[in-house]
Amino acid sequence: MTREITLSKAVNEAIAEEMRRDPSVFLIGEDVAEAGTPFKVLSGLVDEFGPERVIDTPISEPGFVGMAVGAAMTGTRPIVDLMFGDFLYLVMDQLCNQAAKQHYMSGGKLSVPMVLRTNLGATRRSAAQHSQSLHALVAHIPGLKVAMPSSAYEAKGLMKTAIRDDNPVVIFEDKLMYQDKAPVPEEEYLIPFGAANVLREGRDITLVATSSMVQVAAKAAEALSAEGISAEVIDPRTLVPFDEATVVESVRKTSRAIVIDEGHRNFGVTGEIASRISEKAFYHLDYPVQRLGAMDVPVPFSPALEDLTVPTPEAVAKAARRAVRGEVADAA
Amino acid sequence: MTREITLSKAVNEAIAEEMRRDPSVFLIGEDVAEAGTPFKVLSGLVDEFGPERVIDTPISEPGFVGMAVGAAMTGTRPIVDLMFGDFLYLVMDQLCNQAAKQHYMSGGKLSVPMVLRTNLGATRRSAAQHSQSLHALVAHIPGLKVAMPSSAYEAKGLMKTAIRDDNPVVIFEDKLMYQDKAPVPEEEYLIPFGAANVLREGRDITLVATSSMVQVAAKAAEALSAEGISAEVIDPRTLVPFDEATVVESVRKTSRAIVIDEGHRNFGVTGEIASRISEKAFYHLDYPVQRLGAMDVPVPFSPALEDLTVPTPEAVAKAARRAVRGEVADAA
Amino acid sequence: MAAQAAKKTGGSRSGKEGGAAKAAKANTEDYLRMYRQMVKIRAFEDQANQLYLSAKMPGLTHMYSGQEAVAVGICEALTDEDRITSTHRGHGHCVAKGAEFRQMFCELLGREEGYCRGKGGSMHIADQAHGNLGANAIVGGSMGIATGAALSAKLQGSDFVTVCFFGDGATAQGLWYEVMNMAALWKLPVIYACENNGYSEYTRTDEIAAGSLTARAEAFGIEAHRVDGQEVLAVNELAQRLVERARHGEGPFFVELDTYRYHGHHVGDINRDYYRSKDEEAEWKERRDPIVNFGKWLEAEGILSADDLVAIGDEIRAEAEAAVAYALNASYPEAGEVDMHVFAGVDHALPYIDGYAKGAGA
Amino acid sequence: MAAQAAKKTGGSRSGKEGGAAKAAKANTEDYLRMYRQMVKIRAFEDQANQLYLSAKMPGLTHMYSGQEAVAVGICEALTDEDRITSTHRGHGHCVAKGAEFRQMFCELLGREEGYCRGKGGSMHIADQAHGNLGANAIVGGSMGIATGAALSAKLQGSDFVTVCFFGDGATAQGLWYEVMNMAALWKLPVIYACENNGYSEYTRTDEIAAGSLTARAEAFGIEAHRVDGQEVLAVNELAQRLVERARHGEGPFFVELDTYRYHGHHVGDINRDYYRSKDEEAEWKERRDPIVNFGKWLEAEGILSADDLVAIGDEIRAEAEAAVAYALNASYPEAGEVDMHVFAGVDHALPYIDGYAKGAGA
Ligand SMILES: Cc1ncc(C[n+]2csc(CCOP(=O)(O)OP(=O)(O)O)c2C)c(N)n1
Ligand SMILES: Cc1ncc(C[n+]2csc(CCOP(=O)(O)OP(=O)(O)O)c2C)c(N)n1
Ligand SMILES: [Mg+2]
Ligand SMILES: [Mg+2]
Repeated sequence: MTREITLSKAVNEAIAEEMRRDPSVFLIGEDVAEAGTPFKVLSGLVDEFGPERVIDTPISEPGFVGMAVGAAMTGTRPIVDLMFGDFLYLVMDQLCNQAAKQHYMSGGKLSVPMVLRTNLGATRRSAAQHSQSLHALVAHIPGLKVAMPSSAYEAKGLMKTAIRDDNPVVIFEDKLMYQDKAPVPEEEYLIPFGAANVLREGRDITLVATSSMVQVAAKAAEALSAEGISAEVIDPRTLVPFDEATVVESVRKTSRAIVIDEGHRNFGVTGEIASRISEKAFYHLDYPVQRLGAMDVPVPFSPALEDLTVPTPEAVAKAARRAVRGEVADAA
Repeated sequence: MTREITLSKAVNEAIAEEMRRDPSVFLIGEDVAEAGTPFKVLSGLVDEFGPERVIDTPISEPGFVGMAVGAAMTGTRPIVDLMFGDFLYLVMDQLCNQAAKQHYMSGGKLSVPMVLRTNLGATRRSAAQHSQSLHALVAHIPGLKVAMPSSAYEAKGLMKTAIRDDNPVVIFEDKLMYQDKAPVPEEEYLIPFGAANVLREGRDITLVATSSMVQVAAKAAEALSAEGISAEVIDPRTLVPFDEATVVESVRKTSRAIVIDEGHRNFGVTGEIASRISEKAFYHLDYPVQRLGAMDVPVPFSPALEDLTVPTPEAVAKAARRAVRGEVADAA
Repeated sequence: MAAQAAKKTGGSRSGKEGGAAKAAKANTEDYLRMYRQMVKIRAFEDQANQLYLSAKMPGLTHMYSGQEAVAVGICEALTDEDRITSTHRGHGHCVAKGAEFRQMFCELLGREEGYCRGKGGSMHIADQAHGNLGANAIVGGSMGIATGAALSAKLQGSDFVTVCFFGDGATAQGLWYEVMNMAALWKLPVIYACENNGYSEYTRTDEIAAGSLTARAEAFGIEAHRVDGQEVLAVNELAQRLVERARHGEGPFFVELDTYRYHGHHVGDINRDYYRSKDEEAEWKERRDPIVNFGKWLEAEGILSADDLVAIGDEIRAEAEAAVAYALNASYPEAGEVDMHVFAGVDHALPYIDGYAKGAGA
Repeated sequence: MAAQAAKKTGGSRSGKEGGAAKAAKANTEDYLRMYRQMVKIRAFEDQANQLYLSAKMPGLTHMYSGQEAVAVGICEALTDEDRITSTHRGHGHCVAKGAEFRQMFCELLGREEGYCRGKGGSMHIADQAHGNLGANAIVGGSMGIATGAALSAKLQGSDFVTVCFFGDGATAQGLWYEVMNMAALWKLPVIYACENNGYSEYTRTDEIAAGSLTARAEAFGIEAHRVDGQEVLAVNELAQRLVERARHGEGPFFVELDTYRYHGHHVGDINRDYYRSKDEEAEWKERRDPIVNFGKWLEAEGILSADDLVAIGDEIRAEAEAAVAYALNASYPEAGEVDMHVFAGVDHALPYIDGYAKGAGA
């Protein structure tokens, strides 16, 4: 049985199911209990699991992330709620120096089965410190796995996999998508890490898109199909591990690719994916791999400016058209 | 007049000259005064400028970086010493949420003329938390400039430019290179940001290398030249801004490129540079752009393992040979 | 009135100060300005909330209503040279430090004439000309900035003082302890002003804060005070003393100000019974409103009549409405501005970062 | 001897405790083990320093010599189920918590038989089996881990206690205040043990620390104690009491232990006159050495003879030498191990991150 539920509900279900299954799983973060987070994603969990397993913290991000690391090292499985992805900067030491490296530094003796769930996405008029998409930072650090759900279905399946993983996993949810509904089975399912999803098959160009950008790419593909351009849309679902084979395979077939991600473009996720494609599908490429990321400026507050900074279906379609037509592209 | 001085001395001179020139410049960090830092880079400065301008702090990285931001916003020009690049994680909020965005968020009214100097580089047997090269993280954040000196000459010229810049600049020095000498003019000079240095001209392949990897690339080029392969070596000197034109120009000429950087390879600096090359020199490339970065593992302590994790001249030469010979490269 | 509400805390030294209840500012003009400033803040927030409710406001914003005596009592003790750092709940600090309605509303609505050309918005509003170093969307995020400004004053031999405003919830950020230590070591002219409104977002702060806030400051050797934040004269009297002392090298100081926010955590936080009661809200609004109470006192002292009070309210409300009307018609920044002001000295960031445009010093 | 050196600090409550100077552990075996453990730490460090001086040690390392009574006094009050977190100066904690010389030296020399297969080295040595959650190269970096372990104990209904070791310098990290707050709120079974050796690297800590350390903990409502860290029985007596109380839900606690490091900040810090005097070093070594003094007391009490003391020293030194010889000949990990243990459940990380190998749960 499949019903339509919101991404928010999907996350809530995933966590509830895993907390029922495994008593060592607990939630910790700011306003996660009665308030259920500002986005209400966790509403109701405290009623079922009590304040011992749904723990409201002071506004001490480094502190409670550090504590989650220690808890994870000693028999429990914390899910940490980091209210905004922008606060990652505050917890980088605990996440990247402590959590990510424990297993390796101890030669495999200690492990840190924790999930850090946070979010990304601009255009909520929340300005520069509440609109960032910072997944590139953590994807760069060995020892962390990074998941990027693009719909309610992915949000649930990836969250459950994350909670069962014995490593630190960072999950980025798209704030703008919490109320978006998608079909989600009632039966239990997990989505393995490192398995990209081909949302739509196509012949002419491959659109590789992450998280918030998957719907953008899908819309662009829809528009393009009306013009006779057949775009394949791939959602890698996880950045670490990254399903290189599926992406490369696709581009070898289509000969063209655009990578779309909501993080800043410069030194971000698109560079990695594009360069993997350019290297591994080199002899098949008819056109330089194109990249669309958030504009390389702090996110502006003004709606008039903010909307200019994120990739849109139109921008993707335009880039795709140019690529398929083979318009000369590498003039500096 | 040019004499040979160490990179350490070059940094020291740059800072001393700028502190003499501009009384608003001051130094702040742990053990910067009498101790002159653990690497002794700042030795003697406190004698000339006194403890008011060479300020020893408690072990409070977020605190003193935050204070530098506030000091920079109100009329002074701090140079912050961050003892190890690995501690960047601790100061990311102050650097990326506060310093980087002030000018933009205030519509140009506030500015943050500060320099954060820190280091990178493995193989000192310092293990996972004292050996990271984390420049990719800050290069991703709009509002920060990022300089990567590759010798004493660059270290001095880039530092002086950084101190005079009205923006937050992060400079990464290579710990392993502090005692390396290079010719440095006695006369004052500055090195502009965004101007790559072509260390060595070549016809067959372009080696783009940053910081610690510039010498590695140069050594590889030397070895290759003995085999009749002519490699061009380019040091971008700054990641932000990045001198795309010089790099692309070179690759359009040589038709092949390898990007070498000591940060982790995955989602790091090499992806950005390689994808810029692949895009902008697309029609000129004879071979997929290759990337060499630090291995995607936490830096191991054991010498037997650590040395395997960083790019070597041999690895670069090997990749170059394959590229020049055109060995089929894109098998997954 | 309640100047004696200010007390210095800590060990045996604690006790009432300034018990003589003498008015903090000796002349009528000062009272009037404080009253007007508080009314201005309230009027600003009422309009801002209206803008939200009528869906004309981009995003969310955090109302300062109820806390006016804190911002005004403190900022009236400061000069334009003195600096403040502000918070996500920052409109009050901004007005109190001298900002104009028009540019503030323009900023809240993302217009080019805003203090930050619409780029900052409510959570980053700054007013450099009056020494407001800006609101901050990171809880506690400005504690370093404020302390650094104070260091800068010391290094330059300037005598400006910096006040760091933050909430009770922000005391959970480790940064505060790091900078207090340095401020204490180096005797920096900074005053940490903690507006204790009892809540950290949707949680009572006493459920997430152990021990005592004043003791935390005192542990670093910092003189700590606690004052009724609803009494503008008490706040102002204490602020004047501490600012003066900080200016003469006797800082840093910590002040905890007991206060209350009338609205939800932000304008959208309407159904909040689950974390605080309507009775509690009513109690504060009806008995401890800083504007009403100060108005009554002014009347009792014969400084203003009831009619005067009404007239001031009307006048300022009209001003606020006019500013809103202006801002709603003001223009947005041009698209071309989107990559400007990323770097000082660089016109457009996008070509610059690709190395195709040179910037100052680079 | 000086069990009375332990005192509880804070306000009027301060004063000598356990004034009756009754021995902390009632039987000889315990004394002997404590003595031997201290000698073991010293012997380990002497060998490690020797390895550095003879250029056989990869990198640098931080000597624990001088601080032995702290690690031993505390760890002797713990079981194998109890956890500790350690620091960059961590060999002492590791030995005291039960680790073996061989695996420790192998780790310091990067050999496969080391506790961490040579991947961690001196600054990350961990010994999971004895509850040592690991050294840490980030000053203060393990404060979160220790507090989280205590939370975990509480959530699981386990009764293990966690001791968080850190230096005086580490008290400048904001993290400490964040986790103390939570530990106090939730009454977690964690003991913060601050080894105050007077120095933060090359700087006297009193030049960079304002106020009082015990007051900082007390401000969060945490009971704080200060004890002479050179007196193993005093430390142990206090530790036993606090561990017991923490186990029964009366934690958290803070303990400041006055101690001294005999060597430089690390083995390479040889010329250190510019930050501390030879006289000061001599004073501590000659008059306050924890091993010598405890040895004298054992002799005075008739528990051991002078010859016994020498014999113990010789025996342990021989053990250490043998372990070093063993480690020097032990093998390095194979090259193929370099990308193992990055992820639990994944054999080799490199193919895994590229999506070419599946790992457990993924
Ligand atoms: C570092 C950080 N954590 C969490 C938040 C989300 N947040 C915004 S305001 C707030 C509560 C702040 O409480 P307090 O400091 O008392 O200020 P008040 O809102 O009461 O004025 C929280 C948790 C944030 N903006 N920054
Ligand atoms: C976050 C961080 N900052 C700085 C350092 C460099 N460092 C290593 S040990 C040390 C001094 C620590 O002093 P203390 O905590 O008193 O420990 P001790 O060395 O005296 O045992 C410093 C500054 C570090 N490793 N981590
Ligand atoms: Mg509050
Ligand atoms: Mg110390």
